[in-house]
Amino acid sequence: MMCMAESNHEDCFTDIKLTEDLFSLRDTTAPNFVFLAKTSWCGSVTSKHWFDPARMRSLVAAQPRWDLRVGRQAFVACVVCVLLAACEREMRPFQDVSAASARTQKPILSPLSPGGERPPEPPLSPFQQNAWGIAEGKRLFDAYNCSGCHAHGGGGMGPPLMDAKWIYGDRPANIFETIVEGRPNGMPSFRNKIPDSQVWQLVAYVQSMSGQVPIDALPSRGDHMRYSTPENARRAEQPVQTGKP
Amino acid sequence: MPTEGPRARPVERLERPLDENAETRLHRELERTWYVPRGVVGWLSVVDHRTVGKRYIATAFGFFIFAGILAALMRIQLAVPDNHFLGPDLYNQIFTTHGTMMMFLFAVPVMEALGVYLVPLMVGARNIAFPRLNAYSYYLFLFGGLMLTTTMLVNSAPDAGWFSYVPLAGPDYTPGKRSDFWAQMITFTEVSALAVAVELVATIFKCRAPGMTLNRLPLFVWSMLVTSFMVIFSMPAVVTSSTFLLLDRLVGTHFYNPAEGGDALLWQHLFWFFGHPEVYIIFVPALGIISSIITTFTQRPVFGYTALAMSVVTTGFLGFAVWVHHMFATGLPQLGLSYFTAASIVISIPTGVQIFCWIASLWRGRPRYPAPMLFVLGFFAIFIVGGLSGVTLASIPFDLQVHDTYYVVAHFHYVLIGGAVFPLIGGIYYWFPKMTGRMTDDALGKLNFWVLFVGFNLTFFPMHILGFQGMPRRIYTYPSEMGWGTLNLLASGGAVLLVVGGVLFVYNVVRSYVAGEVAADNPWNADTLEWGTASPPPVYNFLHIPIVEGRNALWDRSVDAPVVTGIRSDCREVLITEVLDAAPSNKTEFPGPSIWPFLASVVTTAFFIGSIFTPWALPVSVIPIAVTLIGWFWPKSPEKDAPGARKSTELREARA
Amino acid sequence: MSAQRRVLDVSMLPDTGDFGHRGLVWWGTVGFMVIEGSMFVMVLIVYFYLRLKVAEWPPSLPNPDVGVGTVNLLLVLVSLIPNALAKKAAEEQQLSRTRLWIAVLTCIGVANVILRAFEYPALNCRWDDNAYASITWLLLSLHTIHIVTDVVDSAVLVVLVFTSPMTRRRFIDVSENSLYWYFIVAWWVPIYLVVYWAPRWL
Amino acid sequence: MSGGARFAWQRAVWELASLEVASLVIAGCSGNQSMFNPQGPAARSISSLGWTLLAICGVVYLLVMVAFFWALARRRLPSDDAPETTRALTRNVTLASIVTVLVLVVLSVASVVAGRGLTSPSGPGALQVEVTAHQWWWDFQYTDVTPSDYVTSPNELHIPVGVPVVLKVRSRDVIHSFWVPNLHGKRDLIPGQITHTWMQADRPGVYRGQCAEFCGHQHAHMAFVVVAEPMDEFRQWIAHQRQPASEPATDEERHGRDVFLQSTCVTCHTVRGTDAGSHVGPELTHVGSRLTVAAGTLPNTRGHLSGWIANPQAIKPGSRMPPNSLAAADLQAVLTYVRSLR
Repeated sequence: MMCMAESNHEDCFTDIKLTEDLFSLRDTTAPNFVFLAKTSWCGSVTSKHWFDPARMRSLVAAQPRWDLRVGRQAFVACVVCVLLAACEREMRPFQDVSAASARTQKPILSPLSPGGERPPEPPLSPFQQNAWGIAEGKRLFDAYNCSGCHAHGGGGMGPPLMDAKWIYGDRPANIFETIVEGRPNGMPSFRNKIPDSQVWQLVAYVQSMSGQVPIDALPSRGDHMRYSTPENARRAEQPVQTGKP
Repeated sequence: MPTEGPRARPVERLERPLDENAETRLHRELERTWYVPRGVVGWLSVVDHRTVGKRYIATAFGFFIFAGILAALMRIQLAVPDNHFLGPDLYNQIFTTHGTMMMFLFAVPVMEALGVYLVPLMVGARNIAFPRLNAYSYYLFLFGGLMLTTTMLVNSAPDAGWFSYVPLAGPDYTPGKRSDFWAQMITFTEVSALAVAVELVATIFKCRAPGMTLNRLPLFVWSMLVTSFMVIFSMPAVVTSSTFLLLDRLVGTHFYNPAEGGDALLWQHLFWFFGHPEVYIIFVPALGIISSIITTFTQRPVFGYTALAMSVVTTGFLGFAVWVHHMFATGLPQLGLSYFTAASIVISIPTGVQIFCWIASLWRGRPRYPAPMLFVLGFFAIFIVGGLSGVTLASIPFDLQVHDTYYVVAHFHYVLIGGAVFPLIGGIYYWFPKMTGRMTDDALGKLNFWVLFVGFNLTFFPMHILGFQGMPRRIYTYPSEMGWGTLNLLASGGAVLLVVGGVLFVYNVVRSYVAGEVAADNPWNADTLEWGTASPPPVYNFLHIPIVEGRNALWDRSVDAPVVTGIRSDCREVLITEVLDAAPSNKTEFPGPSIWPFLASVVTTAFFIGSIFTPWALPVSVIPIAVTLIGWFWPKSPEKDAPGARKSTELREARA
Repeated sequence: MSAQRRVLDVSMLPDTGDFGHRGLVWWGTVGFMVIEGSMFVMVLIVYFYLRLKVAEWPPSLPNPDVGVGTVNLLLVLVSLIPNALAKKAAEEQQLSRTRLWIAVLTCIGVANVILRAFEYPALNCRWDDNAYASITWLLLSLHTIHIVTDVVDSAVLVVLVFTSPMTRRRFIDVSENSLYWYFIVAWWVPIYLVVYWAPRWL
Repeated sequence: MSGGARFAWQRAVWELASLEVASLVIAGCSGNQSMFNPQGPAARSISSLGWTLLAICGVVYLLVMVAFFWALARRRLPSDDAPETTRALTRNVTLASIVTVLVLVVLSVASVVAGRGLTSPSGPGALQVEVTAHQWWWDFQYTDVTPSDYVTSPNELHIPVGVPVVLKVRSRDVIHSFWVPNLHGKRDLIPGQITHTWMQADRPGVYRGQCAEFCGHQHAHMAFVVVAEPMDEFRQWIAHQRQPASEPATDEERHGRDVFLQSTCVTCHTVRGTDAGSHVGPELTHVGSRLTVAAGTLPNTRGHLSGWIANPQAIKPGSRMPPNSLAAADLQAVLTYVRSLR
């Protein structure tokens, strides 16, 4: 909480990092038991690439001698069980929600040139690998009637969100800005209408619609009329930058 | 059989018993034949029912301790109002894992494990039927349990309750993989439980010693038989429902989605159609333990054998007719509900009959009170409370108030701990000499009983009143104004005693295992066959397959008890008898140790866990699974039963 | 101890198990048949339970095409003949006839599996369309799993009966395998009716 | 024999226990959410049924225990193994079983009789309230001929005294269970289903209700209050609730309203009479007049309210209400404004 207060006047990126840091600091705000459990088991799991869909697919595709495969499956299964079961995906970071939204100022984003050069290391949104955050984003996407224009990501009055095309950039920071600032041709600004924590959840969900998050964090079908293939059953799209709306 | 001509019949005759040397030679050869392999690979290849059974029991108690620790954490959290020791997220994971583990990884498996160890000995067989399947089911159980334990440790344990009601446990409201781990844990444990059930039924029906007709079956075996049938008929329901859940979450099917023609109540019907028999699957074996212990420590045949056996069977049937009494508050049609009230009340009649029969046995007998007996007597004091509160729960109006309150928590802990865990611990104290060849410390055992007894009632009796005061289940905290603090504190205090009792039990068992006094073959002068062999039993269980002459096999046997002869001792040949009269029918050879069941279980585990994350796990693991199974069932070099093979039998030994 | 004691000499009993309910294997087979049978019953009950939840059936989806399924049904029924013959031959321990019929049975089984692959498109729905589609796919797949399992089992037996020295034990295995195939055929009839005709009749 | 002695001792222990038990039972029958403190006809018939059941079961238990300890402690006779002893025992066991059956019949009859007292007396005239459960709060809607006259009162159900109120219950997300122990038993709210239950309060008062089916993170904090009041007061309350929100009177209230309308509050909440018209969260038109905030979790005081608005996650971790980081002055103004919404 304290450090967030100071962060109020930082710019967006440092704030994102700060939020990430909070993820690892979270345990200090969490009950002791969690602290023990998490630090002993997942304290080190901060690498953002501990799960790589491509590797999983290649593994599934590979057909070496059966015994090798059995052995490797068993091994991978155990690793998968321990790591994938893990931390980042299964957190319920309620306190980070407070943290991420403890900021009244508008994020100052790098001036965005569609399809242009990209900063060296793309920032990661707080909830990008967090199944709960993504699911919250999905809930808010309906609650705040984003579907009114984007029709569950299929596109209507607004552009589709589940395809490969990114008009204003596919990086979390871009999506964040799109939501907070709005865009020409109809995307309204939600500044001061949606708290930043929830914007980040929406960002994570928007990413998940075209498979830009770990497959095991993807949402599945909702308890409502089926409108399209559930997120976790879609093919992951390779982002394509297009300037034109 | 057309080509076999008239069936060969066993020959009864008089002959001189084997002399010392012949007995020794027979013993040596049987030990060579039924060897338990050594070394790492050997250790994983064991198929012998005593070893597997002991591992099964130990593993189940391991999960019991883990889930007990979780319970202690819950009691700390609830000890005072507005406690911040555990957050809601962690508390939900903990109570879910506690319930799941106790039901699926302790209660059911430990009872079946006891059956795996005892039933073959009690019916006079040399191993359990389908021994390799037995090893396989143990490893599946172990891996499934380890999976759930791991998820608890990495903060991704299921958090939707041990009953995993949809839609809360469904794809929309439990993001991540928590519910999927729960559902797959079900698959693991059910597959293994079903396999063991089939083995037990086959063993009880076809591997009994000659003379052990069905109406001479020990009551423990009766209850294991009923339990196995209940497992066979109830568990498919929960496998089905958890498969639906997994499919809903992984590939977006709509079984539980009302908006697309699915139904949320469907889950409750399927789950409770399993879930209520489940309670009896846990309770019925305990009835068998109680009958055995009472028979032994009153030194009289139990009173009303037929009544006891028949009421166990009746309970088994009625157990399937009452599931909806878990759903009285869902607004189902009134008429149907009243039927389930009737059924739920009727089911208490056979239990009542059993209790009266046992009281009659105690009345008639000459009771002795070592630790095992104390636990059984504690069962009476505790279980009857739970049974009666169960009767009150069957009344719809009353249930509408106490349903999902702490009254129910109190009720089923009285039923399950009083009805199953106390007899079970008693049973462990009772059979410990047979399993390990060492006595437990009886004084410590008695202390253990009193600590557990007091601690239990202190913990769970106040919960009845908390229920009346309106405290709902599964809340991670409660405001102090509700006035629930005192009783919760009392309950948490009792929990401390329960922990102490648990520690005493473990200490007693471990200490007796390493340093207990050596046990005689039949230290309690009990009546069932397992006490008729050495403690611990030799690898082949019985030197000569006995011929049973009465209901209380050891008490009723004549001076020179007749035995079976003519069973080959140079291969794992066993006698197969008829279902009803246990008349010798034929002989068959049991498979020996093999690593394949272990490999198969590893591959299956990889498949189950993989399918939590991707549907591709199925096509990928089909081939390895097929390979391991083929390797498992591939016949070994068949010279044993090829014509002209050397036939060395006890008969030849005798003639030698 | 006294000079003489009563013994029961079982040395002349058949010593490699026995056919049918006298043997032990039969009980294992039947045990798992009961388990899988009750699973089928569960799923069928769920099918009708879900039917009661909606007005039209199938809900806003075309009926499945009966063509392939019916062919498969006929083929399965035909397979009863080699199955019966294989069982009989095995129980009479007739090596050559056993070899012949178990081989024929396996071939038909393979054909069943191949046909099954064409039944899925004939369902005219995707498993995630709605509850009807889900339960239909599940019914079909559940039965497919059983067919595949037993075909693999038969194939292994074929290899055994042609290669390894034939013992009474092998004949028992063949007979149990035929028993299991009866079970699979018996279940395909109701499942076929439910999958293909219930949408038309209900 | 020593066994007997030891059991005399055990019996003493047990009697002590049962004494303590009795006192606890008595303690159990007061308390603000107790089923044995009935305030309406339904709850009363259940409570008297409850006493009957407990009494009968208690007696049965004592009888069985007496027989049990007698069987343990009695002197052993040589005649015990005689066949006529066995015959006598058989007779007694049969007798006991028959008695069991009779007792169970009595229990069933009692239960059925009590059950008849629970059938809903809903006439056409009966007041009907629509109950909608959300994770983790309750919405009570009073429908009317003209939709503009609908009244929604989150987490606070007002009912007139002495008349049955029909509740039309549904869930918006997962399964919840509607339960006011002082008035009636539970009714599950199952998504995809609409069912009816009813309640009636005999005397004015405030009764606490709570969700009884596990529904996720904040199942523990999903409570509500039932305010039973005389018919005319109830009518006044409805009439008042129909009014749009009161206009801000002071400058601070005006400032508070402006902050409210420009901040994130309006994304979820409705204040009738202003631009705030979203139905994601509870309606706030008359929030100032309610007894509790955060679904029966906290009394509705300025302090609690400010804590709740500033950081709800500290009070109900996982609840849907996001934290607000308003500047201190703005927060105070919003508080003043919200509390003025009476």
